[in-house]
Amino acid sequence: MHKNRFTLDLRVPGRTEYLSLVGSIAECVAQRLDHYRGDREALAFHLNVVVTEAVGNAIRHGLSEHQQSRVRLCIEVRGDELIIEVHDRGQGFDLCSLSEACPDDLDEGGRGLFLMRSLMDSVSYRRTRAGNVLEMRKRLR
Amino acid sequence: MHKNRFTLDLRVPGRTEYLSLVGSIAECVAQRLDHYRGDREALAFHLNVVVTEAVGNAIRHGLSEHQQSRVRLCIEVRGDELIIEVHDRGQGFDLCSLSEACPDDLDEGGRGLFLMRSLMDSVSYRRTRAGNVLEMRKRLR
Amino acid sequence: MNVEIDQSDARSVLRLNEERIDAHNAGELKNSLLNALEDGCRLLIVDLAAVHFIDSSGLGALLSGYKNANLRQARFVLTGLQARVRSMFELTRLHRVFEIAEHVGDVVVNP
Amino acid sequence: MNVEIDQSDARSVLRLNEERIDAHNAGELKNSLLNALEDGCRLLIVDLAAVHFIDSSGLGALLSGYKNANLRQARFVLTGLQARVRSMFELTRLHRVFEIAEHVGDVVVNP
Ligand SMILES: Nc1ncnc2c1ncn2[C@@H]1O[C@H](COP(=O)(O)OP(=O)(O)O)[C@@H](O)[C@H]1O
Ligand SMILES: Nc1ncnc2c1ncn2[C@@H]1O[C@H](COP(=O)(O)OP(=O)(O)O)[C@@H](O)[C@H]1O
Repeated sequence: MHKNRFTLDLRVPGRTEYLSLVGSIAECVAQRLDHYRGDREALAFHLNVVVTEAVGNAIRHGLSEHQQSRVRLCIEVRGDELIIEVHDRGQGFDLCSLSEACPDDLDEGGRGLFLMRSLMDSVSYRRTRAGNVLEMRKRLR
Repeated sequence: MHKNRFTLDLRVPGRTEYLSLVGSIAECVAQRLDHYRGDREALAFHLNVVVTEAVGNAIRHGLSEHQQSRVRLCIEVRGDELIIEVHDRGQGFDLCSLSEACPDDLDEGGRGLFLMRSLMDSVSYRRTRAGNVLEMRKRLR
Repeated sequence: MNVEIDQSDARSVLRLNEERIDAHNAGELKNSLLNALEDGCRLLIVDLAAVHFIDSSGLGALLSGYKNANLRQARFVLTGLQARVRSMFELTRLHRVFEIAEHVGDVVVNP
Repeated sequence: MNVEIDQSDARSVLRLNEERIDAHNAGELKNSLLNALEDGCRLLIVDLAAVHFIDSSGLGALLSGYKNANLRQARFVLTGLQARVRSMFELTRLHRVFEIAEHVGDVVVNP
């Protein structure tokens, strides 16, 4: 795969049965980053996790009733940076108001964003006119 | 994966370095067709082949200079039918004028469509205002 | 969700025959765990040996089982964690919450 | 394209260290084959043992090597075909065109 450029733009129906597919597509991408010097198996697993969490959130929290319920996932490599975007069309939420800490031991929910923040270098969420975008970045060393 | 419905809509840059990725995504899809009773390994391999050939043709023959050079691949399962579409924006060609026979032993090219026709139940190519679409179908038994 | 339950007086073993636990099947996992506990078992061993991947909703389902077991004063033990699955417990620090054993056979029934 | 060439008086062995041959690297494969033949070898063995996947452009590159070898009256032999790769030769009937042997060691040098 070309050293410094890669983009993939994927749309799947907003249903949880697609999570395993998007997760394994993310793994495929990591396996093909020929120039990545780190542990490619670990990277593949981590991308599977963060994509599963982010697309899962877009499905659970981010679907609008008016729009066709599809989720858009973009994976891009620019130079040594990996950028993952998950687009949703829901109400959106305020990422900054969520604590960055690990949820309490016995909370059943709330570990998705914690995992994304732990495994990626940065996570942001922005509302645009065309919908909301969760963006995760990671420097590939 | 849900028994009778599945859709995936993928856009990648029109460069041959993406062929291995689209091929392995097609394999992922086949591996996840839980309800397919046939040989899933063989199906996965055959989808890898036909997607590689069709996307390869869209890249080699079907890119327009004016458009952003991306290739769109859709994979859909409807009932027991698998439908693969590859969209291009080039000049197009007349599929019917191509012989269905296997090319001569020593011809270096011309085996892509022969393989697609051999491994799928039907192959068609249509020009639309928005571009051209190669469509391949296969009944999943 | 493909689960296999092996019940005896002393313990129930719930074997999860799924490669992947995520938001698609975590709800079913939660229900399977509650059903097993409602049957009145004193020790529920959940064997994850077949599981390659678990996401946060899968962890949440296991936590729900764990809390329900606590309420009923039943013991709840996880076994067979593969490396990737174990790392998810470690990342979320849940390895300190759950009782985890290597194999089903390692769980001493009346400690 | 990662190829390894092992040359002796009697034969050259070109080992293809690529899992996949498709339109992305078929052109390079074609050039590697032509270079090996231009070096004047009488028998070129192309070992595909590492190759999991080959598409029509990969087959075309091998055909180009085969034809070039014929022109030079050199022998051209393929070895190490995995099941999927072999099935591509069979689907396109090219298994009848190429000389194919199981292992490099099976190729008798002066037949
Ligand atoms: N795409 C989204 N749209 C709207 N709200 C979201 C989205 N993603 C996350 N959230 C909000 O952030 C919270 C925390 O998300 P997360 O850490 O993934 O845990 P969980 O989804 O298990 O609650 C969610 O409960 C939800 O309120
Ligand atoms: N997407 C396409 N756009 C334009 N022409 C095409 C396209 N796909 C195939 N063709 C034409 O059909 C011919 C046969 O294609 P194929 O059997 O795949 O063999 P090859 O690509 O090796 O020539 C090509 O040479 C080309 O002229």
